Amino acid sequence: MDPLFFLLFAFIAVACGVNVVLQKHPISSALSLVAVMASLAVLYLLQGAEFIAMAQMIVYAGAIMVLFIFVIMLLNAGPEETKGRSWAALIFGVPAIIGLMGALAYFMQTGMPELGSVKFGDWKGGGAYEVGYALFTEYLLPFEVTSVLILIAIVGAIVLARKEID
Amino acid sequence: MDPAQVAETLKHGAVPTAWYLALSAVLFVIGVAGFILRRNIITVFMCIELMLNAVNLSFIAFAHEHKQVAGHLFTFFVMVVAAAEAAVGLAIILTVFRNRSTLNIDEIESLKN
Amino acid sequence: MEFLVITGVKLALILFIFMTALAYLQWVERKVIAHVQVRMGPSRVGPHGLLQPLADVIKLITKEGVLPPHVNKFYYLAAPFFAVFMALISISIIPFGTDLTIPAITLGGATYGPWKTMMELADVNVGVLLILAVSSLGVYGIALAGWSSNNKYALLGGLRSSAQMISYELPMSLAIAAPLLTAGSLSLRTIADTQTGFYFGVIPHWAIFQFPAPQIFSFIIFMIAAFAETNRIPFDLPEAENELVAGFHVEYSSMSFAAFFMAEYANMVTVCSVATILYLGGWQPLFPASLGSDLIAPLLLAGCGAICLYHGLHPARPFDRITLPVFAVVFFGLAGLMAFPPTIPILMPIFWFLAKLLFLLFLFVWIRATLPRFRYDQLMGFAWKFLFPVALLNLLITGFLVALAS
Amino acid sequence: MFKLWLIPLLPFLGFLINGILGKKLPKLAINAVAVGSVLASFLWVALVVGPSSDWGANKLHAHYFTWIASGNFHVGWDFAVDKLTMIMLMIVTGIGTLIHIYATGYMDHEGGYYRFFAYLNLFMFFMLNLVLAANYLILFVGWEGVGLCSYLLIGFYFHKKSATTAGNKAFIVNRVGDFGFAMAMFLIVIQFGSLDFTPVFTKAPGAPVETLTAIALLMLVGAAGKSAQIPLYVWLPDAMEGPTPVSALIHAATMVTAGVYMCSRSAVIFLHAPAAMDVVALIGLATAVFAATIGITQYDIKKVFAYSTVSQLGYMFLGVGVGAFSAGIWHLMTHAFFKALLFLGAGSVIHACHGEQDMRHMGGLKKYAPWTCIVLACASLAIAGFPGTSGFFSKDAILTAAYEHAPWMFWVGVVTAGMTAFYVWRAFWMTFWGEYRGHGKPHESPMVMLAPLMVLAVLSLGGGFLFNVPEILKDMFPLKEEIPEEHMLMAISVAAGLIGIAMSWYMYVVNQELPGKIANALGGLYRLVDDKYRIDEAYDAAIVEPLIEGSSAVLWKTVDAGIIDGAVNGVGSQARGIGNVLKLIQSGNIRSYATWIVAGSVVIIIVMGIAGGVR
Repeated sequence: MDPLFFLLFAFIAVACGVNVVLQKHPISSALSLVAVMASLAVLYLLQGAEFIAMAQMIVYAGAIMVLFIFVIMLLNAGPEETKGRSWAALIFGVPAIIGLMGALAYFMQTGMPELGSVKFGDWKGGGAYEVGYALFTEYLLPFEVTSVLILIAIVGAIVLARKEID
Repeated sequence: MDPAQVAETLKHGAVPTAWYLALSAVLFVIGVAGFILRRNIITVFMCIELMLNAVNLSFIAFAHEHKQVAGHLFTFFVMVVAAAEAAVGLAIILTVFRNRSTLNIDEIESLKN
Repeated sequence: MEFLVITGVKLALILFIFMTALAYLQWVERKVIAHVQVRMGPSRVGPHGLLQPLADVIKLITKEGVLPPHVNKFYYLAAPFFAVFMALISISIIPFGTDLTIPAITLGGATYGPWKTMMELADVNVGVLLILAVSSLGVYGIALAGWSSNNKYALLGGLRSSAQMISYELPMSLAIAAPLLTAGSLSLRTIADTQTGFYFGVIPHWAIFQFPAPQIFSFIIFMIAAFAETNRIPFDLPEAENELVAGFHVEYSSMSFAAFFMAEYANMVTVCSVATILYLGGWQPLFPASLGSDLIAPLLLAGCGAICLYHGLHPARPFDRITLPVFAVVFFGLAGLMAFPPTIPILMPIFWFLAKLLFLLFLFVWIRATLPRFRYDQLMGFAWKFLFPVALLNLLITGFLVALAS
Repeated sequence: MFKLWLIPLLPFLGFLINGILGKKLPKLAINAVAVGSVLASFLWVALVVGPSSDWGANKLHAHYFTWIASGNFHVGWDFAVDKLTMIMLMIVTGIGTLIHIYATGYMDHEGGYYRFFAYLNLFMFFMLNLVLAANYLILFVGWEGVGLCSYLLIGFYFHKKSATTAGNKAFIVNRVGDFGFAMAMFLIVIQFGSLDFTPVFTKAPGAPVETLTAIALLMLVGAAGKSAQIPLYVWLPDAMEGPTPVSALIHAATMVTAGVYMCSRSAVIFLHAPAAMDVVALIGLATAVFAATIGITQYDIKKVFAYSTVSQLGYMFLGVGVGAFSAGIWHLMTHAFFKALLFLGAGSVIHACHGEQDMRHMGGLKKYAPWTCIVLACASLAIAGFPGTSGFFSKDAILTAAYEHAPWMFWVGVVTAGMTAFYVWRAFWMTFWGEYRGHGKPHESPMVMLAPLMVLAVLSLGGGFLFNVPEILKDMFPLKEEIPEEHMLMAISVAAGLIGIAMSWYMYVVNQELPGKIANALGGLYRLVDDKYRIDEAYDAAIVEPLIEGSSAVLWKTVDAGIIDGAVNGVGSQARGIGNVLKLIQSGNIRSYATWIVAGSVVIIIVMGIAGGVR
């Protein structure tokens, strides 16, 4: 059962990921990205990360991407124009990307130590209880710091986005 | 890892962790490609999110590999950072659009020299 | 195999009942509003307009679906079904009652069963989070509809709804978090089970009464946020007729138009069921069976039957002579079923669950018939300046009390 | 589980509510929150923790979370309650409640009402932390916190220059003491590898005596700073700039006694460092005499009581120094009763005289403010050690212990007792007898102020009978056996007290020219004492001026302006120069940046892979 699910959702993830890059219209890219996130959430579930999967849906798909779509609708951003294509990025970029891919592939083949396997339900350490417990005991300080970070982000966003009074 | 082992794993209805890592690598590279090739600033931003997601996947995979919840927490923190980043980044995009009325990343190069 | 069969059966049942219920919810709403406004409401199609929903459905299906030229076709067509899809997912994890055992049956010597199953499609142990996730995805349908219609009113509607839904997610989640603290679980079934029992044998252990932290405020906050999440009056800014012709679904017609309505009603049912489970003790009766809570259902139904019978014998309209006795018979039959000992343990939980659910749904309709609409800045200010802090405070106090009681 | 965290938390919640919302709340709500929170924690202490923790050897200990964990050195947020803590808890919360109630009346017409009560609650929070602490670090947190609150409250009338300077003075002088305390903690960590009381005190007997002496002396520095002992006492008299309830709560009853508490908490360390003990005793004795002499000459009623506080604290240190810890704690408690009462009474007097603090403009108040007169009489009797009053028992216990340690200490103590009785009663006569010399018409204080005074009066009269501290603490600090001269000593000290009272009666009621004559006769000596031995001026000349000069001359002009700024500017110009070159590769095109990043990461991956870094 597991390999089936993995292959299915991995395929969806990759296909939609490619779609994010290929689509000309931001909205299409955004929705494909939502699809990627959803399928990743399923993959998290397969690995027993219930809480994170749900958080992925709520935070990423439910909040962040909605924000993206909101902004796209607000700016009424049309499809990206293809004129004035800067060749520099292509000439240097494509080789760089291919190089990155090759390097990753090669070293994952050779350098990766022997890893185990994932079967649904063979590890139940990712429930809300465990995550919450770890979060509020040994990771308490980082957690608080992130809350401060969020606060800073909120203030910054407001300052940036509000109209200059003059 | 050698094919025989993979076949063995699959026969037990399990998936090799390495596959998850490979998937995350692929997604990451896709994100990089988008980041380099796209010119709509919003799309570029989305590609960053895609890269973050890819990294998250590998975090989760390693968490499962070592049977520790720490990886989940890193993912959690990445999400928080992503949320903050999205808030500020989109605010910046709004301001940029308001001041320059363009979303094309190539036309925004005031930092030149 | 058996699992698949049972799940399939449950799926079919729930889908059928649910769809019908949605259609009739529309009827109920129209009736109630009509009576609030001292009108008769739908009364032509069938007795008391009981066949009105059927007529509506037929009309909507047979109507020609207009595809405006200026829309973005793919998203325009996808949006309504996305909305319905998201609305229907969350119903699949809502438990309607305790688990159910179907006794074994023998066919031609071979014995099948007995089958034991839960009264929901899936008991997810992060159910509440799933509900939140799905409801937070629901916004896409509306936003996309608004954007793809390529129409300024629709766009405004979509923008409003996405902003509004994001804003009201927060107080809603905070309000939900408080009862979770007392229940100590994320599985809806477990949460409902923690609310069994009675104080002094009378007051039920429902979360709104529960020691140490009664969740009455969190319940109110949740309901307010629920109104906003489902885009119902007084928060139906996205479809405010008098400002934006019909908001995000201006351009829609026929089935896709109906889809949005189905989505809205399905969402209503979902949030009301969640409220029932989180705060009103799910299928736990209002007072213990020792005080005769099992008699409520039959008496109620029998009463309805009696009323129908009476009016049938003294008809106000000619066809009442035929219709009302039929209803009376139906009601009496149901009452008998409710009073029939073997079925009581199966039917009682469902009855109580449905009673609470219907009460909350009635609340929705009632408020729609009563309250005017917010102004948009008021809406946002209310969410961020009042509801959010209050929910936060409630959560803090709850945590403090729980820590104190532990 | 007794939920010890609740005790400090309640005042803290009060602080939060009053501090955040106080501006909007009505006075009644502020009172309810402020008094209610403290009262609640008092009730929790008295009704829940007090009875339920059996007074055996086993003490309540609660670990909440690990605050600092580095290597094998852990400091947790731990609270512990034993009998000593219990006594302190009762004193702090009980008297705190009374004074809060009093303050609602006293501060009624003041501005910044909510601010005052917020600070007061914050002080309660820190003080309870200090008392409940189960290790030195948490104690230090409370220690610093009360210092902060004291600073805030001394400078409460921030529009008065003198108040703010007094606040600064208190804060700075306390820093000196805290420095000593911090050093002591470092030594403890080095020696014992932990800051928790239990392991430290169990290991202490085995430790080298020099280390223990050093630790004890450094602690003494800290204690001297907090408890206003020579040479760091100078801040306390100025601290009287604060509102009177503050003087009563912080600078008489609770905070200033923290030093005594700390010393007796660390009794084990002190007991194994005899030299340090002697230093403690000497400093205590010196402070007692010294402050008493100053007290005789003061005319500001609050100043008188301030110096008397200093001298009484000297007594406590004397007790601690001669090894009679329980006696010290006992005096701490009784002193908390009668000195709080004295200050609150003084507050009531000042209230009666429309803010007048100079005793030369008072007098004859006994017919205007009879209740205040009565309660103040009780307090003065108690501090004079009149037989049967609370002060009598504790002071006698200390003096007896001092006699066993070294008779001359006893005699000095007796003289001091006489002086104490003299100046307190001098203040009493000057305030309540004779004719009213002030302006306006004095009036009695409202009931809300008088009620706490009466409670305190009862306590300061009967406190000695009610709580026999040495008896309670006898399994922590073993009782001393009776000595034959006991009763004789008692008689002597009582006699000294009575003589003091009588002399003050003669000089300030019967023959009122006498004091002037004596002053003229003493001449220079009198003037010296009158302006407090010019200690402040000496400190200014010796420490403050040089510091200011030195810092402005050396630190500012040479180090800061010359070296640091020079370095910074140099770096800046260098960076600009380099930047001018480097900026040429800045295309400003984000995607090219991205390309660079990717290329770099590729290189890194390859290098790591070849170096086998992935493994």
